[in-house]
Amino acid sequence: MTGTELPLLAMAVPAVGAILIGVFGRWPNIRELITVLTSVTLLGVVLQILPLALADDFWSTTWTAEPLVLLEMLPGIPLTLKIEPLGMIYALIASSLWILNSLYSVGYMRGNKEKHQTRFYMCFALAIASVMGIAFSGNIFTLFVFYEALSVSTYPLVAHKGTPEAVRSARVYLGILVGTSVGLLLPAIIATYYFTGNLDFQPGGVFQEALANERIVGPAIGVLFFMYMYGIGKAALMPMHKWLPAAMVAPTPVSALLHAVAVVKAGVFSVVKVIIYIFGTTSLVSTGQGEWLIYVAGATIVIASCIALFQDNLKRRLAYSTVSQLSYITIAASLLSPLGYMAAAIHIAAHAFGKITLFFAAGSIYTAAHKTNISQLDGIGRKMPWTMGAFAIGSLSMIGVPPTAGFISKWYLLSGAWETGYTFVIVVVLLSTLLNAGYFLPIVWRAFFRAPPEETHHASMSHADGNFGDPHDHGHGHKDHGHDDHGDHGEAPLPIVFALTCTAAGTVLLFFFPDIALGLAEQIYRGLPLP
Amino acid sequence: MIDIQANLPALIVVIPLLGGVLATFTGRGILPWAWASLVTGATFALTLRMMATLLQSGAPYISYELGNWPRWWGIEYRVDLLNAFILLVVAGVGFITTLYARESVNDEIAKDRHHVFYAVWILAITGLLGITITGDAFNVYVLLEISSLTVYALIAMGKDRDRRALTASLRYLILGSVGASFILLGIGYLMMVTGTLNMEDMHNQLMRLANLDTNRTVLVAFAFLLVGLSIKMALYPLHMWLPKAYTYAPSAVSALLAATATKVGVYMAFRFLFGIFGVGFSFYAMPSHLILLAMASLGIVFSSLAAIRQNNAKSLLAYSSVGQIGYIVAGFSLANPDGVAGSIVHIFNHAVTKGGMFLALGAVAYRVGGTDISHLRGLAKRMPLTCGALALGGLGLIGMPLTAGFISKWYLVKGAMGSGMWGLVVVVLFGSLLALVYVWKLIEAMYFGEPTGRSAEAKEAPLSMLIPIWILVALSIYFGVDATFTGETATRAAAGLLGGTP
Amino acid sequence: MIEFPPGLILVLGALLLPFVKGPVRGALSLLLPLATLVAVWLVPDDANVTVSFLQGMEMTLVKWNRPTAVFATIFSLMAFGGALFALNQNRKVELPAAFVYAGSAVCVTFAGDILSLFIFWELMAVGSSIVVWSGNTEASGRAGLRYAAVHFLGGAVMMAGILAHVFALNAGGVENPLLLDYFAFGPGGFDALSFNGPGDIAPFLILIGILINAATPPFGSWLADAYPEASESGTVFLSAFTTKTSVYVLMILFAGTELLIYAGMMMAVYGIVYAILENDMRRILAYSIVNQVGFMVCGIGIGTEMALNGAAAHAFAHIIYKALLLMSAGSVLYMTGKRKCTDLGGLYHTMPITMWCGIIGALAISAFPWTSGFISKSMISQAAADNHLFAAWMVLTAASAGVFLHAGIKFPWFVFFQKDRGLRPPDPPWNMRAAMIFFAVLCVALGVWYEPLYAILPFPNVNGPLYEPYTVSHVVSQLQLLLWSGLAFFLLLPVLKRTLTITLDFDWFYRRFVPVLWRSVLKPVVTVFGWSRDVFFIESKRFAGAMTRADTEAARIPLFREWSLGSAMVLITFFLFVFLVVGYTH
Amino acid sequence: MSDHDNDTGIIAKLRAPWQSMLDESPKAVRTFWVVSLVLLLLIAFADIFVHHHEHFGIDGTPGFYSLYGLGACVVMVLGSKFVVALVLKRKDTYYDD
Repeated sequence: MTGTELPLLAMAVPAVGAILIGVFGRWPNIRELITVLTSVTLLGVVLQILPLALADDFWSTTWTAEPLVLLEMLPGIPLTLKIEPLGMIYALIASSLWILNSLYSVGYMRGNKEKHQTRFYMCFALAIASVMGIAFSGNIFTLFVFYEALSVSTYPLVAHKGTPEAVRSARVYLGILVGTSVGLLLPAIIATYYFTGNLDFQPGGVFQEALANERIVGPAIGVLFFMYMYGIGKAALMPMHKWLPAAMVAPTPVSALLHAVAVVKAGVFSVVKVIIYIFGTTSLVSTGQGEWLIYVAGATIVIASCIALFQDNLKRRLAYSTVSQLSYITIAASLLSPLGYMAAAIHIAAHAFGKITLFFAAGSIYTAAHKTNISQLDGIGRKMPWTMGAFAIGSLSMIGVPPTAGFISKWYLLSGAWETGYTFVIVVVLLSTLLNAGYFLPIVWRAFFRAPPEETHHASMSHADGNFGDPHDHGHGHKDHGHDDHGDHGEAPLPIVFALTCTAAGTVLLFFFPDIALGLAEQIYRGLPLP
Repeated sequence: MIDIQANLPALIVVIPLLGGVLATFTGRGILPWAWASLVTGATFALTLRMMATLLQSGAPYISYELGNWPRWWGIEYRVDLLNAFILLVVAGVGFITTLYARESVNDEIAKDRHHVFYAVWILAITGLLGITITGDAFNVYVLLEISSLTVYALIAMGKDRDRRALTASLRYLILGSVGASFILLGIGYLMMVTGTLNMEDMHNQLMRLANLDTNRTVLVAFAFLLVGLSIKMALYPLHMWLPKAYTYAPSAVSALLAATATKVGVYMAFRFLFGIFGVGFSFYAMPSHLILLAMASLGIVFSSLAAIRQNNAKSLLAYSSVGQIGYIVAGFSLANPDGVAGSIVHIFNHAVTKGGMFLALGAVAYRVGGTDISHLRGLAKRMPLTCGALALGGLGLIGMPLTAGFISKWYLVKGAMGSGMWGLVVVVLFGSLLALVYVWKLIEAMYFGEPTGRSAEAKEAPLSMLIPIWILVALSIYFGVDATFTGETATRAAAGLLGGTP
Repeated sequence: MIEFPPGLILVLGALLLPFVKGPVRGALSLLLPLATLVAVWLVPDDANVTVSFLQGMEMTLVKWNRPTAVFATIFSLMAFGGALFALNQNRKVELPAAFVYAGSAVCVTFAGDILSLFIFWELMAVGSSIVVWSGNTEASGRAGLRYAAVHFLGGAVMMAGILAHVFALNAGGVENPLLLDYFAFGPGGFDALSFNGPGDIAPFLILIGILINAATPPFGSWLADAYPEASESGTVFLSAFTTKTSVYVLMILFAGTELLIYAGMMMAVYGIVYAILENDMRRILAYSIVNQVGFMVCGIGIGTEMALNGAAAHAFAHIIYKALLLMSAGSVLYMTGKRKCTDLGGLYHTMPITMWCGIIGALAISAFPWTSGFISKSMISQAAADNHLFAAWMVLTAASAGVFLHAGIKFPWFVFFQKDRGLRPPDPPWNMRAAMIFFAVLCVALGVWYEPLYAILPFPNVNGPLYEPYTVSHVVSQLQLLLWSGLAFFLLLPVLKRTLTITLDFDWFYRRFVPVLWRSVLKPVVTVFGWSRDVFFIESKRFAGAMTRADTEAARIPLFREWSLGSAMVLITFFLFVFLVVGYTH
Repeated sequence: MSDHDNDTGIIAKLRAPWQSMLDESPKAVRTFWVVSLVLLLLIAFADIFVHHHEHFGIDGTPGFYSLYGLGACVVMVLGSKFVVALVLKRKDTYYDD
């Protein structure tokens, strides 16, 4: 067994899961059990693939083996699946976090009595199947196909509530994502095929030959690069970021896994993949057409952070933070240096763990306290210490403080910046550190150190730290809506607290044990053609 | 017993012709439908066999002389890869829509006219098949009239549901007749110059003309034909007959028309522009491709916009069809292999996609009593399979990957790039985005709206409707996933057209 | 044998604290620092505990550097004193945070490589920010946010510098570029730099990162901003670690860097000037931290063995007496709830223990003979004199006098004597008194029995004592200096009249200038931009509506109207005409 | 906050900060001053007997430390109060607005 067929299995597991969920939709317990089982199975499959991607002789064996052809869509344009280290990181993150997210979803969807839960779980599984397709795609065309599948399968999740606002936001979501991908990415792919006759991902890119025999010239590379970068709207490079805040109307598990991990990571993953495996370092460096991306991504980091500073809605603030953090990955990749690529790969993992924790916390607050705005969060950490503790850890990871995963990616990003000599990137990272601290820490402070509204009358300075609430003490949040504003609540349901505790722990563990992520990142590094 | 294999081309026309005539004697009840199904089914089988024969023989074309008259005197039926493919589409869609028609026709047309309906129905299909198979220019006109007149009648039969079908039919009749007479005039002028009605002969004679490019008769013929064909294939802005006709026709008729009628118009354009006038004249000597491209581009943009404005799902799809014709015309106007192949493949892809969608709307009308957007609201809960088909078909219209529509777009964009027509690339992709908008109007209504009135109690469509709907939708997905057959056939057919063989 | 960083006892132990209550918690909070202290001394001399990190990099978690012993010991001791002082306060978050903070500081002193040093350095910032927040007031919240932002920014600057240097070392083919030895810039490595590559800017970035933590102006305004806002016990913790860890790191990396002499001189004078103008008693003490750290920084800049010993010893002594002073101030605050000198006075009536401990601390900070300050501070002046650094010596000497003025007399005078405000609070609870007495005893004990401290200094000499503080000349000259500056204080008392004012510092830039800049320049620009964007979107929406919706008034565009048959015929004719014309004219 | 000093004479100004303690025990204050001044003179004249090791010349001068301590403090206080404060002093509610 060479393992090349495993990616197909990785795609099939959630797809089959989706069907089963649909079949057993009437029985919530079975349906949700299937979701969880599917996610566990998927992780099992992905873990089977991992050793192949980490193997020392990966580039000479697994990579050179014939790719798994799903089908030949058009003559000469097959849909292929292939194992690749960067995709491995992405698949691993998505599949492992899906387990926690499934648990979380159960708590959240039941806790908030959401409708259409079968559709929700089905689309979720389909989205994960698409994610696996993206992660293991063997050529840019396959990636595009699953990229679109992901857009479509997540649309019902964004529009889930069916309110006019949800539908409108979902329109923006789909409009921008499909608009950019059809309007820019697709023609870019077709043009790539037109110029090179080759759409396969390969280290060093596909353009070298065309450049050498002058079938394509530098400026054309530049135009194509632009089309790719903005065509991948999921990377939320400004000004194509509007869909991300719009998508926040979705139920929180969706925001958490999809809009912190799966969908946005599909975007930046594609960006990195295109840079490394379609354009290749040499083509971009020799033509000098990729440099603008550094400045655009840098501007995105800073501007999105500035916008985040002024958001009072928690999920919106997180969304703008995501916009900013995604551009960390983009800027790292656009440095076009091996260390930059490593930084990009690692930040995909690091940001995933941190941001999903933050979103889980936001959803936990919503479930337990029905609060969505930061200004309502005074003193909430005393009632929900686990939630807000996790939130604090996630925040530190965003700022890049040890011992959290964010530190490691910042480490590599700065290394890459020095390697290439872009002082601009250094300045951006410093500024962004400041801004991240500026918009995350006030939330943590409010939650833990500000007296909750009803306690202001008899706040005592020295006993204001509150008790560590019992995570089991919940379940009354819905019966007495009249008291919600008075904070008569404890922690969120157990599955939620469990999930967010796990991701927060993951954020810290990734700092101490980054070996897998680093190993895969180094594998990318090893595959690059020697200069 | 006649030799089926030897007389295949003739049988493809003769069987439905006779079948159509005989249908008037089938009386009431289920019989007319059963007969029609039998006839169209047999015809479809014949076209399949035709295709198989052609592919097996490896010959560029199969020629059949009716009554064994030499072709320059008599009528020649000629089947090459292109029209075998179109025949397959017409007969296939004809058969499937016939299967579908039973419940829908029961519902929409008075019981005492069913035998008439099916007779006209079969004859319409016959006309379309005939246009496609014949190699004789005048025969084209004759069959065109047959198909046109029958279609007028079919549309008018929508009056039982909505009186406006009559005016729509009249409108089509007037404009269609103008188009047909323009075509007749064009053919006439051509005969004056060449002295023949056989297409291949005509081409050869024209090529022999020393002053072809400046010959005024040829030019006038060209102009008349182009305008006439544009009307027939509903190229923007000469599409004025189409939206109302599609909207008010009986459900099955809308599907049949959308899938086949305009496509046969396009096929005629292929034959005349590529086959008779030749690529050199049509696209290099005359700058007609620029005009066609302009019309197509405007059509893509404006009829898509118009589609977005519609509040009736059927007129929405009708306007969308005008836009899709724009893609097809734009493709062959490029006159390069990818473009023409895109055009041909889109004839097929659009036929199955749009056919499926119209059928699904028919099912909606059958259960809910109308096809307004308000009827569709929240319907996905009540009629999940129908709505699912509509949604999948919609994705095909947008050109989402893994649907047939994407394949067409791939070829078209590649063709446009090959000709350096970057503007067309933009238009095609912009059209996709507009398609996204109007398709999403349907999807939002179906999946995220709250049902009212009859929609709230609607049941899933009957199986006899669902199966045909899903056959077409499944085809549109299958040929999006594995487009090797359609893609290669289209590419080869395109090579044939560009090579100049009629 | 200890095979892990002793500081981890505190860091990890801190995580247990939230889960225990009552006496167990109290016992744990006192035992953890003591265990750390013991562990520090159990680390074998040749310890070299390494772990691999980040694929192929090696972190040295435990290693004795020259100043490790002094700093690790005092940090552990300080954690104990602070915990004792905080024992009755029962703050759920503050103590664990303070322990993480203290423990990380201990870990920094044992770090043998730059990465682990930096990691604990950042962890300190986390812990200390929480300690500031534990003041639980609006002001402490805001100050804590500013504090955290400055420190995380400083950390990032330092990290950028570290990576620049690592990059340069990697390019030079160095085996393990994280080792602290490669980062010892010192006089040779730092002063002779050119700006050619990233490696050259590295020391500057690292230095800025450290100086931010050392509260060197203009980077240092966070200190006086945040420390006085923390809780009574919080300030005590805060006073000890951040700046002194910076001193430690400066000593390791930048010993002998001339720039630091001037930085130190500036800090010494700055601290005095601002303290003189200050009204808040804890802020007076906060400024005096800057002043005292200035002595240490200056010593590090001088860089001789004597100077470094002096800096280390002074850090040791300083932590004790500064904590003592802040405990005293904290006790006053705890019992009266007042922190401004204008509200205080006359407390000697009822708070004798607090008063006497405060006075002992004040004498120690002023380096009176037989107090801990005397045996440490003078080493630095001595080093300056030995190296003929006239300006440095003059400034340090003047600053010594100034310290007595602003911290040695001003603080006790205005708080405990001066005008009686009628406040009659008793001495604070037993644990606070115990903590104060413990540190007061230490202050005096060190002043008298200084040999054990001298023995653990970075350069404990081999041939007899390195420095002899108690010469007649030294005692006399010090007494002259201090007593006459005391005279100056009492003569100038009318001028020193306390006012309800604050003094602007560099934090003005981010507390005032940036907000004003935002309000008056950037926000209008953003508003106009947003406004034009809104107009654009509204107009495009209207346009899109007109194009896509049939039911709006604006939507009745002729383009979409249903054509009449007549116009259709005209159109057909038109196209026929077009084709004909094209045909004829091509 | 004023210390209710209505008198403007120099003696009155010097007395003002002590007023509260003078009210309580004037004797203690007087003793404090007398002892302090004696001590100051004694320690200043100790230079006659003690030789300071000089590094820069000036530090060996008798009375140097006394005068330097006094002078440096006067300069620093006056400099702070009349130069620095002029530019940087603000009401203590400055940042709260």
